[in-house]
Amino acid sequence: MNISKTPVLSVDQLTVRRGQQLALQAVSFSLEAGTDVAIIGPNGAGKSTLVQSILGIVSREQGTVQLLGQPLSTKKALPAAVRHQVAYLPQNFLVDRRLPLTVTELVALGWDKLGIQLPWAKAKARKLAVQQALARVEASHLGRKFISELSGGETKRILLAYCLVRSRQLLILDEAPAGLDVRSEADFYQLLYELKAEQGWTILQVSHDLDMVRKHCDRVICLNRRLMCQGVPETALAPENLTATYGPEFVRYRHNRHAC
Amino acid sequence: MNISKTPVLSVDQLTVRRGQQLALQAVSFSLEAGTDVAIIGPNGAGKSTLVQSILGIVSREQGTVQLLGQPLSTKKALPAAVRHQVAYLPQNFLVDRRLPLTVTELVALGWDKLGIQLPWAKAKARKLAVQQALARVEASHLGRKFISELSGGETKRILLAYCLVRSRQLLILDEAPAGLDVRSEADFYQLLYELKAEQGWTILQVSHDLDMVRKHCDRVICLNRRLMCQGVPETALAPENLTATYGPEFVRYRHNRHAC
Amino acid sequence: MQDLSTALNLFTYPFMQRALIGGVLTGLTGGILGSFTVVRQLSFFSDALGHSALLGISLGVVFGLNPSLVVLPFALLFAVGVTYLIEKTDIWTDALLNIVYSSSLAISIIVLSLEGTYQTGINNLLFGDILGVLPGDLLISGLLLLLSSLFVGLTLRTQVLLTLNEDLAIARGIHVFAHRIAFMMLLSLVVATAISSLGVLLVGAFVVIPACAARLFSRNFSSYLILSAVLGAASAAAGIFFSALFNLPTGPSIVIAQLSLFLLATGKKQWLDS
Amino acid sequence: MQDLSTALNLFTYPFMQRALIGGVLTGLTGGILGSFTVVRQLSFFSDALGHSALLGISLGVVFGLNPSLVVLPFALLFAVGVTYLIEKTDIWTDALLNIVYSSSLAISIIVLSLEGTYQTGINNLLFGDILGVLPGDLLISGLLLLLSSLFVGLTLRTQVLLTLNEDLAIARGIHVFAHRIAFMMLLSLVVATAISSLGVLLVGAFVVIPACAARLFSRNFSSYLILSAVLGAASAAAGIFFSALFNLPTGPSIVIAQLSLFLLATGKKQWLDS
Amino acid sequence: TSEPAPSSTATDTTDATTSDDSLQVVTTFLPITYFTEAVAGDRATVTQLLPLNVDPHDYQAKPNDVQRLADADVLVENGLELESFLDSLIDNAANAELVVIDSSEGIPVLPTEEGAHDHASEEASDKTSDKASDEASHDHDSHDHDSHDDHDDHDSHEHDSHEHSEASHDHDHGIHDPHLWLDPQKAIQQVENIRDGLIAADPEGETIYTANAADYIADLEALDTKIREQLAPYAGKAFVTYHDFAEHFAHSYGLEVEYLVDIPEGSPTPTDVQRVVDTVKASNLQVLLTEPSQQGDAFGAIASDLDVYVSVFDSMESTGNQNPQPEDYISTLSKNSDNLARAFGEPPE
Ligand SMILES: Nc1ncnc2c1ncn2[C@@H]1O[C@H](COP(=O)(O)OP(=O)(O)OP(=O)(O)O)[C@@H](O)[C@H]1O
Ligand SMILES: Nc1ncnc2c1ncn2[C@@H]1O[C@H](COP(=O)(O)OP(=O)(O)OP(=O)(O)O)[C@@H](O)[C@H]1O
Ligand SMILES: [Mg+2]
Ligand SMILES: [Mg+2]
Ligand SMILES: [Zn+2]
Repeated sequence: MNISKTPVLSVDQLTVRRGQQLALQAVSFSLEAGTDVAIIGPNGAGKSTLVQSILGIVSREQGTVQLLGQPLSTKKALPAAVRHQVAYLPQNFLVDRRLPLTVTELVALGWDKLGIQLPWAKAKARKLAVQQALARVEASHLGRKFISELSGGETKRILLAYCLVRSRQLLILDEAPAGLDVRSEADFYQLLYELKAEQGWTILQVSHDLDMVRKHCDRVICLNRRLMCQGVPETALAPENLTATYGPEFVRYRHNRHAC
Repeated sequence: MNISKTPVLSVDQLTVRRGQQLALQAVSFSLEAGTDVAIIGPNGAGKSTLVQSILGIVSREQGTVQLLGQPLSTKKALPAAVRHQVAYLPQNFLVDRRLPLTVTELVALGWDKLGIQLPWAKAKARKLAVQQALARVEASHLGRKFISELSGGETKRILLAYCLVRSRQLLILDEAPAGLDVRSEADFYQLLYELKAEQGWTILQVSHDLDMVRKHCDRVICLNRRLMCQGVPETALAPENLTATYGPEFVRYRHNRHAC
Repeated sequence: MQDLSTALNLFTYPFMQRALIGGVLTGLTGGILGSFTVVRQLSFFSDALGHSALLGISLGVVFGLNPSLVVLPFALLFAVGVTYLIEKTDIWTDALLNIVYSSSLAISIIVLSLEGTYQTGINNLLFGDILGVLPGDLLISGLLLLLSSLFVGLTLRTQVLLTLNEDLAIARGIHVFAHRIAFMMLLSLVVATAISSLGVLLVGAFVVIPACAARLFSRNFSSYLILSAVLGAASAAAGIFFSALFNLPTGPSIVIAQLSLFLLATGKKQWLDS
Repeated sequence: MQDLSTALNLFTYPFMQRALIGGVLTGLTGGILGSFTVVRQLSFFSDALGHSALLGISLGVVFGLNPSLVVLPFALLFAVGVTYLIEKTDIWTDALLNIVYSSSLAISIIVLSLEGTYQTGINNLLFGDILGVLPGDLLISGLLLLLSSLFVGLTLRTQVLLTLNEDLAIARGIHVFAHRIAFMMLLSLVVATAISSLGVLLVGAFVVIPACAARLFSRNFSSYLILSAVLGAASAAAGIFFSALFNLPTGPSIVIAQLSLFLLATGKKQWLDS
Repeated sequence: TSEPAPSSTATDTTDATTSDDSLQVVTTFLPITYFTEAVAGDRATVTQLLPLNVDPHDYQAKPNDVQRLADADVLVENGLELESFLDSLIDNAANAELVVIDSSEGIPVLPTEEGAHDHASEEASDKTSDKASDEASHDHDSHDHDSHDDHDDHDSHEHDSHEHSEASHDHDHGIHDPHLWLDPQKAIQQVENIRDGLIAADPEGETIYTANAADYIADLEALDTKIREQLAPYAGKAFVTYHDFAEHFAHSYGLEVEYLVDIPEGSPTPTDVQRVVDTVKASNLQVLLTEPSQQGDAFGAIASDLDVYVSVFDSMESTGNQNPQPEDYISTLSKNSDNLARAFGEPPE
């Protein structure tokens, strides 16, 4: 590991309670800048809980989180210094279907620095950035629709545009490609690659698609309430690690899938 | 085609409007009993609209639908004869997070024949069926949780249990495996196979996973607002059909994914 | 505070016994219907209906109809109208109830000012007189409890599925609009009948507060429903007893009993959560 | 109907001019805040606050405080309390408002029934008197409009994101609870101040109806917000004019104007949908 | 009881000790309590059913009220359907011995006539009321507002369930303006009714009741004379109240009363305000009158537009005073008259 660089994100001994049970127990890891890290694990493993507790959406029982060198508290909002440096794409995006918000307006919200400002501040730059972001996820034709009028995959794309409408240091994606069609999925991984390689973003993504993880990610974190293993895909996705994470019968399933 | 058997579902010249545009134009197809049919197509192609308009959730502009020999009207509710013969798993499952409904109670709703009956009618048979269904999707441990306390993948499993807690003739799944972990996904396809082969259910599923469709489904319907093609996987998933459905650059993507 | 025996002695009077029975019956009915009402965001239905009923009555007066004959048909019409508007406009349910509420008030004021008829105080319907419950009222309360229990009991699954997710309900062959209307009509019947003896305030509270308290206590839907009814009945009894013990107006005492219960549930939840 | 010149002549009286200006100012403020209020399911906030304010006043009287000094601090406290309860109990917002509403009414009746307090009418706050607007009230309305425009204008993005999805807002470093409280305090300030001259009914209608009508007309959020304010002002002006023309009470006339607008919007939507 | 019932009896000991030996009289609300106490003196224990600060329009019954009626010997009410809550209370108390004194019995009343806010229809109603009133005071043909009592209650508050079930009109409202007590002449008749009622219930006290009543009536006569003299210069003039509640008073002293709205929670139309503004200008009024419990500053805007003052006319349906005495009636009404005189421009002494 590179000791001289501060990690983009470092999580230390994170323990989170959801309802009666502990959803996460003493999870520690850190992200190096410019890497694409996948979190994998079975359903209910606490993957979403992990990213939500990093961002303060779910409160932590124990442990500390540092983002871009700033310690985060769940009591307080994200510090101003990191606020615009991180984007989050949630797994479930629940909105009131009656809210009259258009796609353009949603994406523009991603661009805004949410301080005190005039509503028409920097309208031009904003409009341009929104157009570009929509084009990038092939959703320019959706701009004037209400967000409640989108199909599942369209919603995912719009959220992606919301995340990348402004340049960030950390992109946190919770099952972003689920619901995308085959072609958009490929575009999506291509996009992540560009963001990482060309713009130096760090990416933390929750994924169930082990093939893609193996092919695209730099590091993998295997989670099942505890941290089961982490490392480069070759080692982390080795059968014994996967068996530890997903349970004993796992290898058979993998075999099944790949019998093509 | 087998002319002597009435098809489980037949859709004729279905046209559906969503907002200003036509989401579906003159779509016709029919399902033979005991087959597993996939609907594929890009995001916004109208796949969800198709299944919703079959069930009367979205109203039809033109066209007719026959389910198990009964014509369906969007003005009226499903006729009593087919009501319990069809199960539907929606792509988005929006619930009020404050509703105090447990997983067991949700799945039990799938079992009930929703007529006039005492609340404790057939409690035993019901309980047993619910337990079996939950075990079948490996969710027995979730029984007493509120449905608002589930992870994304857990919600999908519970909905699946809701669908198969009672025997049906037609199972309509809208992106059911999205969000399931690798192992559960394999279980899911195994389950569908058993339902079809051993219990004779007919399955209509919306899917983005062309590999799985190729491997598991008997027929494929390619949709992009119109019906682009239909047939057995070998022909329907041929490059020229996929290009017609997903757009010209499609083949490159497929290639990318399979470069493993 | 009066001493206990004085308070208990009050319960030897038939009017107190009737108030107690009436309160318990309405508490049960309110709890049963309330558990669905609250989830469907219809908490202000009673208030909206109460104020619209005033309009109904004034229009009735204008056309020379007997007010008490106007109320029930009006309530049923109201239920249909509101359900229809909710369905068609796709506006937030509570906002729509608010619109109906303000508009009926406004229209009744105007109608009254035009006709110069006696102003049936706007608040006439706000406070009923639970001590003035008549034996006949008890019969009606009993009937409504029976009706509500039968309706909710026999269509329980349908109601739950409908409340859970409309798409799933349609896919199961439930006629959503018909069921919505049926529920709203039942609710409006109960509210309209109870308003005359209990007042809008008390009816509204009976429908909303026990259900919310039950929500905080319960870990599944069946217990939510049952607890809601039980808490409704218990808080009515407790409120009437306090009213006798501390010599306070009865209706408001019941509301206070319900509120205490709700705050207790909130406290318990806070305590469990931490 | 009076003839037009008689009606127009009324506008030469200063009280009519003030009513017109006051109505338009409050219409604008109500529309601006209302567009968020309605989406956040706070439609009954004004009614709940109005009835609680009565409790505040009676308690103030019990402790020997000047009612008009009690109202504003009480309204702010109310905002904090309600926001806190919504946050902590996780109960439906409208149900919670209903609980607050019934309970404050019940408590005030009880407080009033205890001796030694001076009777203030429950309904005093329901109908204000837009014709009794003082020049000083206009100044206050103007200030509140300015304050609301500044607050909503300068934090518009934050408000929208917060209303859209709480998780996204937190992930963007928005202090959700603080922003909720700030909004609620502003709303309660506006409502509490306007109640004394306009009455609960009118304030509630100003907040809810124009926003709902605007929702049915608009195809994006900005137009929703602006239209809501414009419709608020326009319906106030129209209502006052009708009131002069047909010699009707002013407050209810404004509500009727708003209602007509809403029904028009509903009709237009129906017509477009088919 | 540890929660003492509101009582204005000077010698208010606990009822437990007095209940056996003295007559237990329950009154409904303030003016009735004034009159009853004046007549009963120390002979009976007079307690008021309603809290002092609650007017009859607002009342919520408590369980214990039923018991008080059950234990009472006499109940005195104003009548004219003002105390609509009484019927169910009396039924529930099931006290067969209870003597109910209706203090308005036999007193000529002003009929209420619905609608008729338009001044055109008033001649007819004036005739009716003229025939109905046989008291000393002369009537004014131009009396404008007999017809406006289409609400039977006043004062700022709540106009709660008045059930005018036996209303003879096809409309659901009281047929008579119940606010008799604001006219001292009619107050005298109420006192006489109460006196006769108490004598009937307690014949042994006849001399005491008769003497007490005579004393009080003398005071009332003096009050009437004072007011009559004070207001005589202004005969035929109109004064303005926020809402229409001073009919009996105005009628008795030959005044006209203009009002903004007919009932307290009524909303004025622009023309109503215009009418008041024009009346104030025409009568050259100096002062507008509101009720003490009127919330807020109802007349503030008009008063400041017209540059006149706002003063008070107390209708005495409730009071903030903890220990009201029968003499308060005299002083309050006298004060009302002073305020009114000032409204007409009498220079302050
Ligand atoms: N709101 C909640 N209240 C209580 N428990 C919850 C809540 N949300 C999730 N849980 C529980 O916490 C655990 C972790 O959930 P989480 O959503 O983090 O899983 P996940 O790894 O993201 O799963 P998936 O792959 O299905 O998305 C699960 O057991 C789940 O049931
Ligand atoms: N509620 C709605 N109102 C208006 N238009 C809608 C609505 N829902 C979907 N649409 C539009 O209808 C079209 C078809 O949507 P549908 O949800 O059927 O797509 P889909 O094939 O299921 O896509 P996905 O793969 O993303 O789920 C899309 O263009 C979408 O934007
Ligand atoms: Mg997850
Ligand atoms: Mg879809
Ligand atoms: Zn009165």
